[in-house]
This record gives sequence, C-alpha cells and structure tokens, in this order.
Amino acid sequence: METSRKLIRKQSLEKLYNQLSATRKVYAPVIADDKQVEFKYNPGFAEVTFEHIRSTLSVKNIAFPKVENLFLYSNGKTESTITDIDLNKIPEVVLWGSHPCDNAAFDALRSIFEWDIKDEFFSKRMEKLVVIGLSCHLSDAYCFCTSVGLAPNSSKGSDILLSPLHNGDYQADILTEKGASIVNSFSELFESTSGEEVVLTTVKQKFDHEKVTSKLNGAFEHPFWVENSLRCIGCGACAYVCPTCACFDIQDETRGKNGKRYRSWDSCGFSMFTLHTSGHNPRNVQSARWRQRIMHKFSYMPDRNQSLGCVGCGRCSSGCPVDMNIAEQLEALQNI
Amino acid sequence: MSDFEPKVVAFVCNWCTYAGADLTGTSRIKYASNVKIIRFPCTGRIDFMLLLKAFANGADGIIVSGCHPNDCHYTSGNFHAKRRWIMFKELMDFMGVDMNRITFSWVSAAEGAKWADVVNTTVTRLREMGPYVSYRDLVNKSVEEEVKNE
Amino acid sequence: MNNLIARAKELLENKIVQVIVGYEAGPTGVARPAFITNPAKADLLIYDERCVQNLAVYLTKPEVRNLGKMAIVATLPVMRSIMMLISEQQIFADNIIVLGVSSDGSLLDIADIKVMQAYIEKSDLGNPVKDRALLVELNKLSKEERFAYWQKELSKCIKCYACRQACPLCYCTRCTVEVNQPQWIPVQSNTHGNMEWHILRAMHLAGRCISCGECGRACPVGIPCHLLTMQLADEVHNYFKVYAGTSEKMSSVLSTFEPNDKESFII
Amino acid sequence: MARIGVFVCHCGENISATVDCGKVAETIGKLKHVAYSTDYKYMCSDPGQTIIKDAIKEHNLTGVVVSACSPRMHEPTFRKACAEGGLNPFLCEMANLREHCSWVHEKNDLTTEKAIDIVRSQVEKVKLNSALQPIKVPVTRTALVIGGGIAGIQSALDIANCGHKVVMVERSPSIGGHMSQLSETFPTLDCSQCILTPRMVEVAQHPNITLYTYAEIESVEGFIGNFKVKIRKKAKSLDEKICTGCGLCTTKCPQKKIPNEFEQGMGMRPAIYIPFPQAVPNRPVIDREHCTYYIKGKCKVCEIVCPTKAIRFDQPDEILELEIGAIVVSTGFDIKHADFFPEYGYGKYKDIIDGLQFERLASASGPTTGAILRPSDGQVPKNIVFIACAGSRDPAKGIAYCSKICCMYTAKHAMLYKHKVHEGKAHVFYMDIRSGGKNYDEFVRRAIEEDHVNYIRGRVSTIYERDGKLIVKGVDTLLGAQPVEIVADMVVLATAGIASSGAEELAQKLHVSYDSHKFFAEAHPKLKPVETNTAGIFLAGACQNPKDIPDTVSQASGAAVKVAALFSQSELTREPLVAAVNRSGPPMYSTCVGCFLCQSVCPYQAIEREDFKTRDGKIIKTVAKINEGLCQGCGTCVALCRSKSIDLQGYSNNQVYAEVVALLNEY
Repeated sequence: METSRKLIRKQSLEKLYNQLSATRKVYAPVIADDKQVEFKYNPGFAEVTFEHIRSTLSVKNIAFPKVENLFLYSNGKTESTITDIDLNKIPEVVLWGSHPCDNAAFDALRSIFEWDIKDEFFSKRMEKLVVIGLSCHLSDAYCFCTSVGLAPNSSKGSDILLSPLHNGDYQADILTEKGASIVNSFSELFESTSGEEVVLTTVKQKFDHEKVTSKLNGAFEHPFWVENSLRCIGCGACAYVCPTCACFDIQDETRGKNGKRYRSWDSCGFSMFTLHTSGHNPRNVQSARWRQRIMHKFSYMPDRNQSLGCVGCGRCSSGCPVDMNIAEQLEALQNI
Repeated sequence: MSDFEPKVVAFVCNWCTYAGADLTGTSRIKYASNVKIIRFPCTGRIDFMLLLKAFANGADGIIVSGCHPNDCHYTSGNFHAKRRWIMFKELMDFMGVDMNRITFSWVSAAEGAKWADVVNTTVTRLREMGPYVSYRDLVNKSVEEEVKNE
Repeated sequence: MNNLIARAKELLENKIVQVIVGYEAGPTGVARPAFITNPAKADLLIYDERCVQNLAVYLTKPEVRNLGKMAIVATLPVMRSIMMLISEQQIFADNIIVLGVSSDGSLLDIADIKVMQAYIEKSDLGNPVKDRALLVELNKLSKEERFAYWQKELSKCIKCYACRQACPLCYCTRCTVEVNQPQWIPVQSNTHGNMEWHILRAMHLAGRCISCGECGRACPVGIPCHLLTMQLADEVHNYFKVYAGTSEKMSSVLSTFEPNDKESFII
Repeated sequence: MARIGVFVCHCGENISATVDCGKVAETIGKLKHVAYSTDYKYMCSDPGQTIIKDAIKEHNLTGVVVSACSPRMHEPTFRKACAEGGLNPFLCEMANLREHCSWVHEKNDLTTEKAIDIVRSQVEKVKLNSALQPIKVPVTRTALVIGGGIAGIQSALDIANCGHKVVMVERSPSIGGHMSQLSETFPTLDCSQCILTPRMVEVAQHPNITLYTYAEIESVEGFIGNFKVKIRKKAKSLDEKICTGCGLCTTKCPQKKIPNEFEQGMGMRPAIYIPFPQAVPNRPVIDREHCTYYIKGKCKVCEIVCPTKAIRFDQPDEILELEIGAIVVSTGFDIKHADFFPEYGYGKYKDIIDGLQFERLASASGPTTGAILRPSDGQVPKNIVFIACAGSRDPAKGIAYCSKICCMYTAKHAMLYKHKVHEGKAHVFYMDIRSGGKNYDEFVRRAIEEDHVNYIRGRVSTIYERDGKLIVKGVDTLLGAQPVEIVADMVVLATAGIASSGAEELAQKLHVSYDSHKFFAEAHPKLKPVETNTAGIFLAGACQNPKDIPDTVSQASGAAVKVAALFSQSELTREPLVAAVNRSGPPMYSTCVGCFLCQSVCPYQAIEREDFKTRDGKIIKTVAKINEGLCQGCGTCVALCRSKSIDLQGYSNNQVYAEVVALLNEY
C-alpha cells in the first residue's frame, strides 16, 4: 500500500491513546518505581513515557512470550487426551511507543518463526498486533542502529510511526493497512502535515555490518573469540533482553493427571544449552557460546534467513553485568 | 471457614517420629485425619525444597518431625536438619512466607501421645488460619501469567 | 593505581604469573574485568570506585584457568571469596597471587594466606552499609507486606541466571535448576517458580555468602536478590557467630553442627 | 511401562473397621499404570502372600504396593514374598493404612479418602523404585573384644571356639573384671574365683585368642568386616617374654603404700605389682605414676632383684594396627562410691562401705582373708545395716534406673555376714525386693527366713556417727512410716551401677551411640539388644546397663553368635539402601563439583574422594564417592548436595518428590 504522512497534535495523541485504550489492549512504556522503563498494558496516558531511550526488556514478548503454552493434556487410565490452545482467544494488541529498532526486530523474528513452517502461535500474535512506533529523539552510547542498516526513524515493522516535532506535536507516517485502518477510525484526530522537521537523535555508525558478515566467514577458529569472551560469565541476560533472540526450550509440566506442554525462552549462552545426553557438549566452553551468539546474528541469519539478527538496540550491552559490549566487538571484528 | 479442613503433609524420620506415629496407632489414640505422612530415613534427608513443593501443590500446613537431639539413629542427622531449618525459617520469615503454617517437632518412638498432640494442635491452628490463600494465589497467578497474552 | 600497574608488570615480566585478573575501563566508561597476559598492556589496569565487580568468579572459569597461574586484584569480598573457594576445594592457594586493594584503593601486601586471613579478620565483615539500611527497612515491614514486596520483585525475574553466574560461590557445573528428574524448579519464568529459584539460591548460599552483593548488581531487571543472601549472612552470624570466608579451613555452617545449637521453634 | 499391583489388606477388621478397603482397591485400580488391585482379609497370611505372588506372574507386575500395616512391621515379609514371586524385593512398597490411618481415625469418608491418598502416593513412589541388588562387602574374620571381664571372656571363648581369631584388649594389667573381685555369687553361693579363673586361663591359652592387657583402644576406622583398629599397649616396663612371674620384685619394692584397686582401696600394693594372685597374665607391671624411680629418678630395686633381668624402665608404649572384622564391646561398669552421698557423710565415715568393698571383706583372698571386720578398728561388727537402692531409682540424684543386681547381692551380703558372724544382727533397708530370676526369690526368702535378716521396707534419711557407732535413721513404711533408728557398727551401701569410666570416649571412637548415662545404646531395645547402631559392633554385659552374671554371660554368647554369623561367610551381604554419587562419561565424569561439604555431614566417614586422571596420570577432576560398606543411608548428604549429585537408593529425590505431589493432587 502507499504510505502517507499526517500530523497529530499533542492533545489529539492523548485522545487517540485513550480511545484505543478504552477498546483494546494497549501495551505502552512507563517508568517504573525503580526507574526502569517497562511496557505495561493500558497504563494511564499520563504514565506513558515518550522520553525513554530503551526499555529494560524488549517488546518481543508480545509476539514471542517468555512462556507459551502449546497444548494441555490429561492422562486417563490408558489414554491421554490433548486439548489444543484456542488461538482465536489471542486478543488484538496495540503496541504503543516502541522504538524503530524494536519494531524492526519483529521482521527478524518473523524470518525465524516463519522461515519454513509458520509458527502458528507467533503468526497469530503478529496478525493481532498493531504497532504504533515512536522515532528516537534520544540515544546513548549503547545505541548502534545505524551500524545495522537502521536509523532513529526507520519505519520497518511499524504500522504507524510517530516522530516528534519541536512544538510537541507528532508527525505520523501511516505505513500499512493496519495503520491506515486505525487512522481511518480516528480520522478526526489526524491533520495534514505542514512538512515540519522532526526531532531526531544522531546515532554514530560504529561498524559496517556487511563487512562484519564477510569477515565472519572463515573466522570460526580465530583466537578473537577466546580473547574477547574471557569476562563473559555465561548468563542469559543478553538473550533475554534481546528483541531478536528466538531460542526456546520445550517442557512438559504434569501435576496429578493434568499437564501442559509449553515453550519458554532459552539462551545459547547457557553451558547446558547444547549438552548431549552422552555428556558430550559441542559448545563446551564460553568462547564457543559467545562465538555462536555473534555468528548466528551476523553470519548464519543473513545467510539463511536473509535478515540480520541484530537491530542495534544496545540492550545486550547495557544489560550485561560484565560489559560485553557487542558493538565494540563487532567494530573490532571487521578489522581482524 | 468453620468447615474448612486443612491439608497437612508430615515429613518424618523413620526411626523416631514414624515409629512414634506407629505407636499412636497401636495405642489407638485418635487424631485429625488431615495429616498424611511421608517417611524419610532421617530428618537430615528432608530437602527444604520438598516443603516448598508441598505448599505449591496445595498443602495448607506442614509438619516436620524427627528424633530428639542426641537420639538420632544416625547420631547427627537431626542436628544438621536443625541448622537447615533455622536458616530456612529465617529466610521464609524474611520473604513473608507464614511460618505458623509449619510445625517443627521432635517426636520419639515412645511419644505416640505427643504425635497425636502435635497433629491435633497443628490442625486446630490451621483451621483457624484458613486455607493458605496467599501462597496458592501466588501459584495460580503464575499460571495466569503464562496464559495471558503478553 | 600506579603501584598496581607496576606490580602487575613485574609479575608478568618475571613470569611469576601468566595472567592478571583486574579491571579496565570499557568504551562507555564502565569498569569491567580485564585479563592481562602481556606486560605491555598492564597500563590498561585501573582501580577506582567504579571497580565493584567480584572478580573471584573468574577463579573457577575453565578458560581463565587455562591461561595459567593468576594474580587477582582483590577487594575484601574477593579475598573472602578466595577463602571460601579454597575451603571448598575449588582452588589451591599456591596457584593464586592476591593483589589486595584496600577500601581507599591502595595496594596491600598480601604475601600469603595467613596475611590475607589477618587482613580479613580485622575488617568489617557485616553486610555493606547501604544494604544494611535496606534490610532494616524490609524487616520493619509486616509479613504480608514483605510477601507482597518479594512477589512484586520476583515477578520481574526472567530466569537469565545472571545472579548465579556472577556469584563466585555458584561454581557448580550443574545447578539444581538444571536437574529435571525431578524438575525441582520450573523451567519457565513465573512468579512462583522464580520465588522457588531465589529461595533455593539463598539456601545454597546460607553460611557461604560473603556479602559482596554481586548477584543483585548483575541482575538485568534490578531485583535486589542480594538482600536474600545477605539477610541469611546476618542470621548466620546471629545464630552461629561466624562470618563466611574468614579462613581457608572454615567449614560451612550447614554442613556442621553443635549439639547445643539454639532455636526456639521446634516443639 | 509400569505395571503396578496394589494389595489392600483388611487386617481382619483392624483396617476394614474404619477404612472401606474395597473402595480403596477399586479407586486405586482406576489409576494409570495400576495393572491389578485387590483387597483381602489378611495379606500377611500364606493365602494372602500367594495372591501377591500369583498376581506378579499373572499380570507381569513391575511394582507392588501392599496397603496394610506399618512397613516397620511387615516390609521384610512382603519384600520376601515379592522375591518369591519373581519380583525384585526393592520394587515393593508398603502403604501404612493401619497404624497411620485406621487405628487413629474414626470411620468416615475422610478416613477412606486419606487411605486412598496414602496408597496413591506409594503407587507413584514405587513406579520410580529401582531393582536393587544387595551389596557385598569382604569380611576379615578376626574379632576384637574390648574388655576382659566375664562378658569379654565368654564372648572371646565362644568366638574362638567357632574357629575364628580373637583379639582381646583389657586396660588393666589382668583380665577378670569385677567378677574376679566377688567373694561368692548368688543364688548358689559358689566361689566366684573358683568358677572364673579356669575361664581366664583358657583365654590365655586358647590358640585363637591373642590377649593384650594393660592396653587401650587408640582409634577405630573402617566399617563392618573391615575395621582398622589401633591399640595402644601401655608400657608394662618389663619384658614379658623373660619375666617368669616369680613376684620377687613385688615383695622387694620399697613403695608399698598404694591403695590397691583390686581390694577397692581396702588394702595396699607396691608400685610394681600383680593385681591379684590369680591374675592372667601373671606378670607384674610398674605403676609409673607411683614408682619411686619414675618420680625421683632413682631406686631400681626391682631391676636389681629380678633374677631374669626383665625390667625395662625405658620401654615405650607400643601402637599396634590390626585388621578387624567385628567388635564386641564388653567394658563393664563401675559403681558409685560412698562419697556420692551427702546424707551418708560423703564417705567420711570409714565404716560406711560400698558393696564391692564388702565383697573384698567377705572374700577368702581379701584383705581380711574373709573375716568381716570394721575398716576403722578391725572389730567384728555386731550390728550391720545394708542399704539397697543407694543412688539407684533416684531421679533427684540423676539416676532414675534400677541397677538390677543390688537386691540380690544385698541379700547375699546379709547372708554371708550371718554365716560368718552368727550372733550379729543384719538389717536391710529396701524400696522393693526385685528378685526375678531362677531361684532368686527363694534365695532372698532364705536370707529372711533361715538367716533371720531383718528386712525393713523404707529409705534411710541420714547416717551420723555418735560414740564410735553409726546412727542410721530411716522409716519403716510397712509400719505406717514409723521412724526407725538403728545403732550400727557398720553400714554397706548397695550403690548404683554406672557406666565405666571412659565409656563416652570409647563410644565416640567407635561411632556408636550411648544413652544419657553413658551406657552404650543397643540398636533396638527388644529385638536388637546386642547390636549397636554401627554395623559390626556388638555389646556384651554391663557396658549396656547393669546386669548380673547369668545375663551377662547370655548376652556375651549372643554377641559371639552375631560375630560368628558374620564370620560364617567370606563376604557380607547388605541392604542396598545407600547413597550414591552420580557418574557419567567424560568430560563430565560426574555432576559432583568436588566441594566435599558432604564429607563433614556424614556421620560414618563414608564419603571418599575419587580422582579421574588422564593416561599420563594428571588429575582431571576429583569427585565424591560413597563407600557402600560404611554408608548407613541416612541421606543427610543428599539433602545438602547443591548440585543434586548424590541420591539415596530407596528414598531418591524422584521418589520423595513424587510422593509429595501424589498426596496433594487429583489423579
């Protein structure tokens, strides 16, 4: 569809939010008691922040929840009965105020979950999702969207992208049918744009991701991995805060005669992630696991999924307890 | 609340309290049927995680009981258990888990009457306290967390 | 700091150690662990108020150990961690050189384990002051309020296990959470399961926690989980009059007993 | 796929009176994996056991739950039945429906529901049971007997006569114990030494017995069949091989004022001495604590007079290390002395003596050659008072138990006195007369009726001295608590029997439990009276509690049979309910991380280290390993292990977890 551009006044934005919030689930960022930025369902407009750089966790859980029940079962004397999850019960959700990097991440996730067979849970959740993104007028040293082909106002993954203007109003880019249908439902709140300049932050490019991808080809045995992963303690923080990490574990949980099979987030950084029953572990040291993380995002995914596995949000680095700074490492990698 | 009957799981050692409870039986002393006993070789064997699992699976109260100090069949298992329970109790208190729902006792193989008393006192107290709603809510809430659309 | 760099260079140049485990400044200005193997790079070492991570966690990491004999920049919590690791047979005193730093940043002369023990014994071994204040506040709350507090905090946990991985004493190669026969701790993250995990972790550190606070600092979602182990460190001292990590021969509170241990709740 | 059989017992009406057994069997039968479920009147009966055995075959069962009485009662019965039915006995569990349900609850639906819950939890448990094989442990067929009194002598001779080697260790210079001090023995009044000394000699001469006197246990390590014992042979200061036992040294020793232990301090002995004439071995020792040479550095009279030059002043203690398969503890008892009793003057009145002292007075080989004479002036007492229960059965004195032997020996003492001092008067204050035993009550009646001993039922409140006489004040409760005052020449206290000195230290060395009075604890008060909680260590005689000679000898023979049974095969078979540290292939080898905190919780030193090495001998990993011979299966290490690398067979993590879940959930 053809994209269009409108203007929405500050007061109208509040009305839009309130009206959306009154009729459906709206997932919007707030600043919590402990000063961390988190997304919540239907907070009051006054609570919603427009001034955040990044939320502690990404918003991938909207399409790929940290726990997803796959089916329920009940064990009888001789047979078990399985109850499927009713996907139609998945509600429509408006994701509000997520930044371009997080929104672009949905494309990266899609490249995995819809790579060959469509993951029906992911696809259904995506189908029910409308993304009203927000361009960035703030950034910090961890941001590197410009190094992975994105920008503070990339429209990828958004249905509507809001960009702040100097006077507090917002430019609204209507990017998809879903976006258009929202705008049409609330057309009185949108005005035509006068072409004012949007306020955007500048994010310095730190590396050339294509160069990284080509260097990685053949760098599997490079001493770089051991030297640069010594301080990695092997937790799963980077994977769990990452908007594109898609690894999951599948478990059965039985209590009495009833049980469920679910999937939950996992991390390739854990030492047990690749442990075989035999005791053999193909990635038996942390350097191998760190290499996997970078290889997967910058070599295997571009190769197999035609998508980069990184959107430059910087969460893995800002959330890392030992400052494993991915942008710094990628910058170094392009020169090995 | 008057007809509420608490579910109580008792974790007991084989040599003292289990035998003491046997003696309660042979002496035909009656006590509340709410309690169900799990036999362990020694209180030293009782993993604190099992107590949490009992609550998570719907127990309203727990009894942990073994040999009196110095009477351990294995000489020192109950002393180790004692230290473990001291730490566990302090941690639970700090986290706001209601320790009035757990009775810790020493019941010897000769104390059949004491066993009945421990059970009855615990059950009476739990009847007054009511079902352990806050813990059950925690578990149920966790189930809701899973199914909610994130 | 200059003393530290000079000492590090000397150790590397004379091949007394193969690696210095210390701190360096990262590109965003935060201090982070550094593994210096080349004396020419010793200048990268820093030591200032930013250097808070407990480096002892690296003493048991296989790839760091593979580098050879190490010297480690050690604050009081690192020294206490080293004591614990020796007493639990994870490291040998002979394989480590301790570059002790005092709270004001000056380099200490820790010639051997005896000197280190003496230094630890004359230090304040209670919980850090700011955490003590938090503990006092929490202990003032009612039981129900504390339950609600921890529920709210633990609902945030994503089970990334940064708390475990950052802890120098969580050195098990297989953690209880990775046992699935039976599945002691649910794999998924939910408030109840998260609480079980944090109870388990605190109990496993009862009598072993040296109050460095690394678990809470490492948590990417800001759960003050270090208060759980610190509360128990306080209780260990209240009941048994000991602090963990004060001697290489110390045995853990939960693996020893005194017949006259006092409690008031067992009937 | 598990196929569990459930067998619900009515126990006559013991269970079925309150529990609906049919409903239990029916409900459980609907559970997944339950292949067969039935109820029957008496499961433990032959037809009941046949039902189980047949069902195992017919339904190809992989596990059995017998829902009946306490497993402490019939677990062995049903495990045996399962084995006979072709099922590994450890695949059988019991649900306790009788002691823990039907006997303690009213008849109603809740009781039946509880019964169902209990059975279900055992069904869930048994699904996770493993077929275990008994553990085999090699046995060293040499017994150690600690203590050379009549208990030790009897055990040693019985074991030796079965053809096994015995090492006997006695801490004093001679074997014989308290029995060798006695004058006559009840109820036959035969001479104690006459019946004992031949046995003592037999011990010394028996080819299977090695005797170490003047020796003590230094340390005990290892476990049943495989103990490693260190014995300290205290220096006797002479060469036993050269010494002929002529005794010249003992007569020439200038230091002769040492209270004689054998005579209970009623006579003196020299510093180099043979404890008593019939001592075995009949060789002197030098008491270095009192010997002039060791105190002042000169004397050596004994060395000068010794015709064979056997004296060795510089002889050191010797430590022997022995491999032992089983241990009999027969360290005997002591008695309280008169100084324990403030009401009787704290032992300051010379003519108040204890029972053992009276034995020596009455003994033909004693300090008075058998004449009953007052210690103070050597006069024959005309009026003598015996006080039974001096200390015993007196909780206020910390001794709540009955010392058991005093009633009988007091009657004997009174009788011996009357036989020797025909005109004298003997009075006995007693609480009750406990004379159960063959010909025992007849013996007491004889004292009263034939020897006219004056038995007064009542306690003595105080004794004091007036004009060289002892004023004994008491009451006669049979005469309405009338005060009684007896002016006596001599008083004999039947003081309480107490644990032998050093019993506590020895118990700790042996890792066996002991009671609050420091008597050694038997494994079971009724059914295992000679065993201790430590496998391979047995009890004989008064080290367990005060007992008389016939009881002591019986128990000593009992202990000997236990040892002989253990030694009847070259290896021992043990129940496999022990802990195990997991093992896997390289590079992990085990999930154990080698912190060894489990070592300090193990009460049995059962946790060892195992190194995994490369081919050139470099240690890759050191992990814990359980010694199956030592582990008793308490499981304290299991609950402590953070990585869950240790598990306990029979009570595995999986099993107990399943039990908890099964008790609380719907199935």
